[in-house]
Amino acid sequence: MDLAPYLLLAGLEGLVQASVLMLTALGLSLVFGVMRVVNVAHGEFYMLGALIAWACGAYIPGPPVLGFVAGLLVAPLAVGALAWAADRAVLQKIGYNPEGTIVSTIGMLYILQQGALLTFGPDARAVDAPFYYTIRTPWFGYSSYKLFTVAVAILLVAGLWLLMRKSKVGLLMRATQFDRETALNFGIPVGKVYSAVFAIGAMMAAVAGVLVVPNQQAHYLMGTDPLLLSFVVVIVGGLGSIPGTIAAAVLIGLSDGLLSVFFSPTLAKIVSTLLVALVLIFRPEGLFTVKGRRA
Amino acid sequence: MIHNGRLFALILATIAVLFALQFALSDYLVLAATRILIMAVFAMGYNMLMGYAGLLSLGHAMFFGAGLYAAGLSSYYWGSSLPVSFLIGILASAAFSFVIGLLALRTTGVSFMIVTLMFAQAAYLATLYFSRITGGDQGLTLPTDARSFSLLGHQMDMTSDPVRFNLALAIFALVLVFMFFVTQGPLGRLFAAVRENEPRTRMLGFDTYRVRLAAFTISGTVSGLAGALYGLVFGYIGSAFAGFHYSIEALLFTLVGGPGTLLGPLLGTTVMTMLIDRLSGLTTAYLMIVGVILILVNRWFPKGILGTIRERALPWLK
Amino acid sequence: MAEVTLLETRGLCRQFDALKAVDEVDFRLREGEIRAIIGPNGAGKSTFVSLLSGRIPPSAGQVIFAGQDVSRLPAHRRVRLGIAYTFQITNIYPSLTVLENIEIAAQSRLKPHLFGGAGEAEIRAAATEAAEAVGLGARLASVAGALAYGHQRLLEVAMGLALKPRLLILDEPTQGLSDGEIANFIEVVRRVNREATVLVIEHNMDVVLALADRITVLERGRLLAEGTPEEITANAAVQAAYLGEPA
Amino acid sequence: MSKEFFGGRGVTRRRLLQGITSGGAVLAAPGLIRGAQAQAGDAIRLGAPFHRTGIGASYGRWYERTAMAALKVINDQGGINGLPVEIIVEDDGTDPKRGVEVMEKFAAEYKVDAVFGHLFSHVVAATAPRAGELKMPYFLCSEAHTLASGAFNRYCFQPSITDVKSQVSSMAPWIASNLGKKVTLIYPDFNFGYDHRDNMTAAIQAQGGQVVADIAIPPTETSFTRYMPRIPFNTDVIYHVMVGPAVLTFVKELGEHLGSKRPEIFGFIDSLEAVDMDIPQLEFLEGTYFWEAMPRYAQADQSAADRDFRAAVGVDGNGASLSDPKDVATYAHMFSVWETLFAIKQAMEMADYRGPGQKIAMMEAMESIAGFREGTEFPQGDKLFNGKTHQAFGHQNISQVTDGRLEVVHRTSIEDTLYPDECDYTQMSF
Repeated sequence: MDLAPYLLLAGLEGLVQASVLMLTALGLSLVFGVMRVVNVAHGEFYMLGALIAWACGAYIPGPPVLGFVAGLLVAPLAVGALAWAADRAVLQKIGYNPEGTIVSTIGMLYILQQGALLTFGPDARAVDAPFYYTIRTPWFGYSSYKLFTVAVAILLVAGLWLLMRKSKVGLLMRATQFDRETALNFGIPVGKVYSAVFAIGAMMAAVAGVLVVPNQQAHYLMGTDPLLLSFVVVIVGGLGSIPGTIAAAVLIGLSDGLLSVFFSPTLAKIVSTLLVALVLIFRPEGLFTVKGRRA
Repeated sequence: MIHNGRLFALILATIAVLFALQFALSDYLVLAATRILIMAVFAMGYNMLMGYAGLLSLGHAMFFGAGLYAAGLSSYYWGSSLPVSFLIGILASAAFSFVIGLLALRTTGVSFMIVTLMFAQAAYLATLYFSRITGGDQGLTLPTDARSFSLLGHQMDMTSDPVRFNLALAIFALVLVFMFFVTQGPLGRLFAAVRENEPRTRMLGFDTYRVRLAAFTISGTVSGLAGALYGLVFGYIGSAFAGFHYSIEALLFTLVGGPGTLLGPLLGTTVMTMLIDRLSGLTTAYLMIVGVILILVNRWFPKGILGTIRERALPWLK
Repeated sequence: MAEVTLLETRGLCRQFDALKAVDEVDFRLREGEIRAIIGPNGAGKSTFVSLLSGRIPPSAGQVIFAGQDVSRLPAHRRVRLGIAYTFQITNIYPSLTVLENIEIAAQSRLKPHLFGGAGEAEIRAAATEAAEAVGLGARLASVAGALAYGHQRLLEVAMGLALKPRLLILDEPTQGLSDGEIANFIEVVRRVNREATVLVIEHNMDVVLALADRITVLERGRLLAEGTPEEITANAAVQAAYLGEPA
Repeated sequence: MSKEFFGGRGVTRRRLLQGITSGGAVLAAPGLIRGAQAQAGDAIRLGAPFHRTGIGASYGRWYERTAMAALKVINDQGGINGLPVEIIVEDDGTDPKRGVEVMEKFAAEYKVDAVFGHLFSHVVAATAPRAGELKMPYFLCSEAHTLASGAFNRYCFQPSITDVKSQVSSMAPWIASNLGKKVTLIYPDFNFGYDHRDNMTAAIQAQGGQVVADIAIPPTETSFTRYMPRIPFNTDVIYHVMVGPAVLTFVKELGEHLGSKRPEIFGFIDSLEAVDMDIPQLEFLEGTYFWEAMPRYAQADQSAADRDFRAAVGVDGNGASLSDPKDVATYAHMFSVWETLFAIKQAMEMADYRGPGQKIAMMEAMESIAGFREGTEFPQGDKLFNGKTHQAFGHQNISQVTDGRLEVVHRTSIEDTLYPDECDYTQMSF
């Protein structure tokens, strides 16, 4: 195959990956930005979203579109509620101590993973795409659903942006992010804001899971990979910075696709994880953040 | 001069009891104890950094893996004798942890956790990437002639259960005594100083970066020693041992037993290993129980079992 | 007796964005004296001593200690040369005992490197001695965080003493102490002065007048005046500065 | 939190709670103190370390069901040498370290007579040396060539499933003469995949064919589209073998990428074990070929043994669970558990085995077996057993996807699977 279609394909794949990554990473970034919590269980919320989407598809009769739409509604609500409860029951109780939260979210990771195994079983679960149409180029075929996920991801990110900028909830979140003590003094219910942020972060991951599951199968171990990649994105983009996260998601998504054209994907992954470590060591404010602003 | 005599006596007593256990325990528990001792060495290495120097790493599997691979590969490809392979494992993990420490210690707190996590992930992926050498995911089974060695004229057969147990115990005891002298002496005092108040320690004239680097290197080396020991005692090396799960095990064992206590890692490793061992026959959800314990310990006993005892009753239990 | 200059700064500057916290300060400290630095709030006193101790790097200028240019040395290296610094806000190891706190300082002097140096017994003896010098000899086994505030300040000084510095910088040491504690404190500083030069930032003029051989006045980052206590109390510019912005 | 999580599945929660409460009892149970141990001679005990959790869990579940079905048959027939047979199952988490621990538990605590049922090759590679050291007969239901290559020890046997080397070399002649001579290999980037690559490359070259591209995919991968452009246009046959939870994604993306102008496709069913073929994403597989050790779909000429086997395990004619047609079995592998149990039975009967003291006699009996006859005990078919390499060799099937079912189009002879011995375990001491 010539290089041009090769690159076109890699570019398309990169775009799809970038859009899913954008959702999961924004959830992680939001939680870190507002709460200063590194949520290691984030990938498991993504996995739960995918499994719930499968359950909706499998148990709701009718065309696959119905199951898909149901999944798109049920998964974020259920996962959001679970995350809300987890925040109240676990994170709040340890006062959001940064190291303690990491250990506790690792605990959540194991609980959610094993819970999914017990509930949904070990098999990879395939989900029908809501529509099934392959776009044919002269060289290869490409799933139209994948392009649809890109569109949905962009819509959702725009929605999050509106929520953060225009709504009262967003204002409360930004105020809390800016200064927790002052927010408390102004009578902002910081505890509730935290729970809401944790839930919204988890919902972003769950939606990403729903979107991705017609492309990849739902499986109880599927959360690890997006977690690590989201880490990469959030750190390269600057911890807690939303525009930086979006930029980094596109960069990492595209470069991962393009890099693996020329190198072994394992090598590409080694390089990208090392990149994260080195960014944190030598440029902890991220690659896209203006220096001087508190990361 | 021995600084904390009571603790030293307790350590000697623990070693004596462990030695005696092999005559009291069932066959299986002796085997289990062998594994526990090796993993406890790993946790002790981890505890050096987390408990004593106050740096929480999420990537110690890379050092365990470094020792495991350096020892195992030298035995597999060069046919080096077991003691030589063991030494190679220790030296390799010392060099590796020194280099990683040089970089990672430029960060602290959450950044340090993520940096160590990322380095470990890269190391894990490297074991897969170089699978032509490492055997990758499937790993390598060490040849049968690498299962015995002669020590001072005695033939040590690694397939014999008592030999395995006593070898593991001897190395565990050496590491424990080494740890005692490191943590209860001037170096340990410096580790406590950077843990409790790093800026103040700098203003007392110490290059705290170097102090941390010392803690990091000792920690990584001891973890690597455990990895080398595991690989040689069990005759298998594989990338699973460099995976995230093993970093978490070291953290879990230390956290349960008591970070910053000499015997905490042994206690934590014993409790968790036996718990998982008993539960796995009953339920597939034993990892879920691990998760619950992580959350509960973190909530109610952030200082672990021995740490809580030290706080309430025995301040010398360090 | 010939005057020996222990510490000197030349054109020392430190800027934070637009603010010049320390502005072209030329300063000289004689070996053996007790020098007080006073000035209204925001005069740059703390920044100035932080530049001396190396906690923050200068924007321009030099710090010369015992004839050696230390401007580029990190703080911990300056400590080893003999500049000890005690913090404005109590800065100890709260979960360790009094003895352990001081032992860390003593170790810095007696066993400066990770390997070699003095043994444990010697370190312990030195720490005990420093504790007794400030009157904490009876509280060696107490956990530092549980001490009364005044005792914590003394512990700070003991840690400084255990370093056996040539220059001891005390940043507002009497803040929050009772009158009785202050009197004791003055005694301790006088005793320290037998072996070390002392540079003290102080708001309490009674303490300044009781202790200082000479006084340096800073205002808005610049050196306003310098002289004996008598000269300074008589100085019109100093009075204006203080009246303009009462301390 | 966990309460909410399990809200919909009362059964699971109850089982979990039972597990926890009985946990205390077991911790205090005998067997932990020296001297207390299971009484030998009252039953035959077999240790079964299955992959209940971890990446092998899909297989482990069916291995366990198959083992229990075979156990029932054996005990209904009166056990082995008049002794009842017990199977003790432990989860190894598909983890090498846990695999070793479980092996030690079987050997020293349960003091079983033999251990069987490991599948994933990294777990096998870690456990095999320990089995030899603990002097525990260890029966693999894996496929890896590691055993027959001589890397293990005399205690390890693989009496039912044919190893990868044989599977591959027996496929090559048929592929080269029926599908084409320019082959692109797609395989996982670790030893299991290398076994396929090396053996296939050699075998296809021996047929006058050529490997035009070989694409190794790392096991951590979850999306595969970007590998697809590496498939050269002049490829006649794509040969794929993938394992792990992401395999379905792989097959689906392969189909999407190639469209209707696709070359011939030959895959190992490992790529689709436990996956329902009759889903829209897999329509493109129609007309492609698969290796199967045992045909998942009941064939027109189904043997009585296959019918009995399905009924006993609870699998329908489509290879799915009788109670849930969406729950598809790992049919091409799980027969090995069944057959292994009967092989053990046969060896024990030959040695008149009554307890652990006769392990060596039992293993020597196993080494003396030349093969097994097709029947209820060996439903997959006749097989030869090589006592020197401890490896069995059986018929292999090539099936074509026809109307969403796999129909066998070729069944190799056993001779096609043979290769010169690479080791002789009988020269080793026990």
